[in-house]
Amino acid sequence: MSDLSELDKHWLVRKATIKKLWILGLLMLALTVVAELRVHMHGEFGLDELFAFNAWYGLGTCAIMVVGAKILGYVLKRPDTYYEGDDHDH
Amino acid sequence: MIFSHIPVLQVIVPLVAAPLCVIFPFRKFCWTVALAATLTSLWIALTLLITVYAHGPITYELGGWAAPWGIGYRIDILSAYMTVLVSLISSVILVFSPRSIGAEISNARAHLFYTLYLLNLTGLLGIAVTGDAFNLFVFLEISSLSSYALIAMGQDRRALTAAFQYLIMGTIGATFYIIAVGLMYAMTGTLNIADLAQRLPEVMETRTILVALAFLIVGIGLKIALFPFHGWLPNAYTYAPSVVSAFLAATATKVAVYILLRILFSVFGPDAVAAMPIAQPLMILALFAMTIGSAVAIFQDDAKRLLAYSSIAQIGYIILGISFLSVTGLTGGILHLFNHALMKSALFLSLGAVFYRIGSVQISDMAGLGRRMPWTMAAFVVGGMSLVGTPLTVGFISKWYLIRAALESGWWPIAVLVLASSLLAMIYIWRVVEIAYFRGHPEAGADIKEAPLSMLVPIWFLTGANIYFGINTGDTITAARAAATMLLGGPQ
Amino acid sequence: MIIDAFPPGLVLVFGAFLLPLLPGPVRAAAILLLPLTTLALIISLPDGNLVAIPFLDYELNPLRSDKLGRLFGIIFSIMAFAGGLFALKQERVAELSAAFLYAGSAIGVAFAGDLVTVFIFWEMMAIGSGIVIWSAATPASFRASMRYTLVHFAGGVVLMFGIAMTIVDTGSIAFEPMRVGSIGTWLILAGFLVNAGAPPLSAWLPDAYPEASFSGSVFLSAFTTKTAVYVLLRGFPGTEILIYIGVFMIFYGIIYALLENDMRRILAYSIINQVGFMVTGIGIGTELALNGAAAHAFAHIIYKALLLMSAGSVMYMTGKRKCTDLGGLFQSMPLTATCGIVGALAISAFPLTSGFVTKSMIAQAAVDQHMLYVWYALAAASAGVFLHAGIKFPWFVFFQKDSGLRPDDPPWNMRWAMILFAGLCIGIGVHPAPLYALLPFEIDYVPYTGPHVVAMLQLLLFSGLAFFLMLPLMKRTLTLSLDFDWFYRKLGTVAALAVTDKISRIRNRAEASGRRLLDTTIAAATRPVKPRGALARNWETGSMVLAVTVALGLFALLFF
Amino acid sequence: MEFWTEIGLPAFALPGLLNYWVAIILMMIGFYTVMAHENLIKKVIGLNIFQAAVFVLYISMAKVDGGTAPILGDDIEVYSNPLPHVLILTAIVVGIATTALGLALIVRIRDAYGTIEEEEIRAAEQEAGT
Repeated sequence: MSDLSELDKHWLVRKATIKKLWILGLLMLALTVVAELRVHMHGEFGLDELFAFNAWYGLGTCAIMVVGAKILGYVLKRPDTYYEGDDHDH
Repeated sequence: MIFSHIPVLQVIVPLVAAPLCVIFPFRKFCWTVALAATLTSLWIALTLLITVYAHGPITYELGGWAAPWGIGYRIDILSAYMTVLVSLISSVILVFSPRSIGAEISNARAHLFYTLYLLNLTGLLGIAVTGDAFNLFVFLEISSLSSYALIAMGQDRRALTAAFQYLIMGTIGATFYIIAVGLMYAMTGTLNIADLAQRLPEVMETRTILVALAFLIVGIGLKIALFPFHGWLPNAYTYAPSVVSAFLAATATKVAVYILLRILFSVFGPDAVAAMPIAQPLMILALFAMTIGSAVAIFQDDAKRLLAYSSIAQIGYIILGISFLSVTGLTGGILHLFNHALMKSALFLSLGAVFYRIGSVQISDMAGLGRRMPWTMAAFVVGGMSLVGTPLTVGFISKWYLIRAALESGWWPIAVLVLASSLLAMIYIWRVVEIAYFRGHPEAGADIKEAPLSMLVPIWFLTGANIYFGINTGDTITAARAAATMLLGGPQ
Repeated sequence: MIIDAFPPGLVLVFGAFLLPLLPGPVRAAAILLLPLTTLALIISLPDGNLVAIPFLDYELNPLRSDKLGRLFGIIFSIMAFAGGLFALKQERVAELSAAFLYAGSAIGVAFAGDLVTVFIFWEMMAIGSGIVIWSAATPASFRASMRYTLVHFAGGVVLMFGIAMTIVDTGSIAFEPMRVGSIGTWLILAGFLVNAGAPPLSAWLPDAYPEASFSGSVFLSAFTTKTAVYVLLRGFPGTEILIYIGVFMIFYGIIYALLENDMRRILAYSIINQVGFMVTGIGIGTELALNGAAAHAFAHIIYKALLLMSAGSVMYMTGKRKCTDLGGLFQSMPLTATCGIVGALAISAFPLTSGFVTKSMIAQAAVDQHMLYVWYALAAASAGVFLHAGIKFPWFVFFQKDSGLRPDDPPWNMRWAMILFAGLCIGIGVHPAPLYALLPFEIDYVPYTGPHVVAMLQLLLFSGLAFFLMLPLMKRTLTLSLDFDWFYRKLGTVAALAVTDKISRIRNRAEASGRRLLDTTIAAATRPVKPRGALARNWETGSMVLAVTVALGLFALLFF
Repeated sequence: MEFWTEIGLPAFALPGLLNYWVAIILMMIGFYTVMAHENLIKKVIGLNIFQAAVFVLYISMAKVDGGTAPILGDDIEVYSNPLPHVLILTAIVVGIATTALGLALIVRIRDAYGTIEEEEIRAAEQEAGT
């Protein structure tokens, strides 16, 4: 990959594009939060009335899920050849 | 008029045909005679069934002697059902037989095979139609003796020891039966089943009758091959010629069950049976038979032996149905009697075709047969599915009734056992299917051809019956329920 | 016997047996026309019980036509069509035959008016789907199909038993809403849940589906779990325990999908996750929730098939299936990548896709019922879906690193199948009214409100942020994750493998002694029935006679 | 009967039940022979004894106190029940058939195995099996 010069790469994966994509993405994130100032969010349960609830809730739960999966992975992961060879006679 | 003598003709036709085969020992001729005789029997049986349906039970006095002195034949719905079953299966098997016999029995003995086959048929039909307890013994021995000889015709030398063992056990069973008949005669002075039924209640409590009952159950249990009296069966079915295995598995044990039904319900009567500890021990033995038979079958390497053990399990189902002593249970038992005959004959005949082509029924030798003999193996699969109790096959219908009977009696653990042993059946059928379809090199056995049409047609006739009666359930259920109601003392 | 209409499912079932007999071009036409005929038949069905067949002591109603059944019938036949189109070039006719048998049986279940018919088609589905897996013709697919079939037959036995008990209890075989209470209904519920992929018997799904061929898994994703959703909708609406089961399934699916490396196993776990949403909706049980579950099943079939089609295309063109081997494919497979992304957006319920207009009904129902924790769970789960399927799948397959692979887009039939379904995903999302009209209950739900759109965008985009921030944590490894199938795949047969685990030694010791115990128990239990065992060997005549004598004595004693 | 009372045993109706005792004892002997002997011919003999016991049982039942043989005659008033006799004639025929078949099988077993001892046959089978 690194021996490919930037210009040989597909335009979408050039470093410059990626940088632009990040900026664009972050702008969109900001936009959704800002939109909340204009749209009245009526919560049902209290907690969800907090500002930008969905934003930090989404970010937070995702982080928890990724970390949780990672921890479970220590227990549950096996080489993907785990089942090979010993279940041939069922 | 000949029509009025139809009940006795049911027995006479095959009986007279049998010696013809000894006198004119020509293979083709014997086969023709035998086929004509069985087809006539089938026609008679169907006529009887229709007549019984329309006009109720038929009684016939042999030689015009009235019942208590002479031998009376009595055909009710159950007897008619049995005669149809036996003659139907035997006709189909005879159609199948010529090539199989040609391959498995030497030319010099072929005519004897047909003689014995007809005698066996005589005995089985006789048991079904007779109304006399002692006469029943005679027919039982006719069928048993001929089946010992039939089994001994197997190619393997173990067929001889199997036949001998069966001879010993069968004779003990039959002798037990006459001991019991003698004891009952001593107490009641009659051998006629209808008269016995009337006179027994008075003496029911005597020890003589109780002992007679014990002899009866054990004696008939031996003939049925009910666990733990089944020891003779696996070898007998394994080493007998293919055609014989199919015939015996489909009919002989079924007729023995018929005897049990007759004795328990027609002679002793449902009330007496319910009052005695008969049903419970039978049920326990049946449950053992179901589970152990199936479990042993799983580990067999010989496909015929596998089916033999499966028969022991299936007999367990039939007896289980009977042991509920309810209309539903009995209907299930009688249905399974019929249905099991259909599946086992189909299965054994397809193994017969396999043996005809590859000279072995070891499961390991059947690798790749799914490709080489697609029709034969497809029939085996359908028969196997029926055995497992897949919907749209007959097996489902009878299991349904058995489970319903168990639930109606409030014994749901028994229903669980019925299902669990169906799973065992799935495993042992699967073993054959797996090897026949999924094992073996695609090129292996390229020279093996599909079985000839003369074998495939009867096999598929039976297989088709497995499906037909699994979908169109009306007729068999009506007949079975009518028989069950009658046995339980309902209107005849 | 009354037959007022032809059962539409049987078109495909009979067609399945016809396909192998047809020559190539005619077969291709039949593959496309049979599902369309079925669809036309279904749309033309009037309401009511249209077929009555006497069976045993009852009357079978194999064709009960109403809105709910028709909804599932329609989507199943559309799916059969698209799947057929996608698999048009599949060389193994057995797979297509089996798939049609499978689809036809699923439609049969959707129109079954009685429990016996349900059971019959249920088992036919198990057979059909088992053959679909098996016809991938690899050793792994063969073993997987064996395990799959066994699990389903076991589930079938449970179902059958429950049905039998319920019929004996109620005296009726009609398939109507039930209340769990008797053993029979519990068993029916359990039998249904096995097919829904509910825990603990869920592992069959990720175990078996990814082993099917590139086209086989497309079919598999659609029918089994969705018929389970259908029967739960019909039989157990508002059963509270389903809420908990559903929520569990949602998170189970997410976590395992996050751990997974095989692209089709990711999607398989995500099926369980999505079915979890539906099961939760059924558990909530209000009209809105049930509508939501039904609509979500409809939408799910389309986008999940789309996702598996794009995965299948990748596999068909590259022969690879692990994320670690893939990446950068968007450059040479733009259409596949685009369609995959559309499917991924739909499954994540982005506004303007089908997922958005269906899944939100379930969440709204939870709000209406004031089920706080359920709602929180569903919200977190929506974020999680985007995480594990919405981004993870397209990212690792089409972007990520450059794997150096430059395959073309797949042949025309596969492309068009994907385009059709991608179009449906967006079409339903933009214009949900036709789908809403098909739903079982009257509906006045408006998905596109300002707050809803903003909330969903926030939730999804920020979980996207979480994904890219935590990317290092999600580096793919050549691993699989243990699941419940370990118990029937490994326990008792496990060899002393060198495992990466730090506690392997202790575990091995425990495993060994556990194994020894298990082995001796099994050996002791089966010894009597094995060939030389007491119950299976040839008995001597003498001992048989002895047994007879003893039995005679016992019976005589018993009678005295 | 006086003999038994003289030696101090209760006068159970020995003549009446004697036949039944004989039947039972024969039955036991027959059974034991089938069970205990490895020799196939002895097994058949045991079976024969067992069946003979049944014959005795039937004939005993037919006996009517003071009756003669069941022959029609002017001076015969009381005669035994003829039916069991007839039945037993049939049963004897069946028994003979069974014996004949059993012996025939034994002849062929000897041809095939070279022995008629069950244990040796079993051993021969096991050898062939392994």
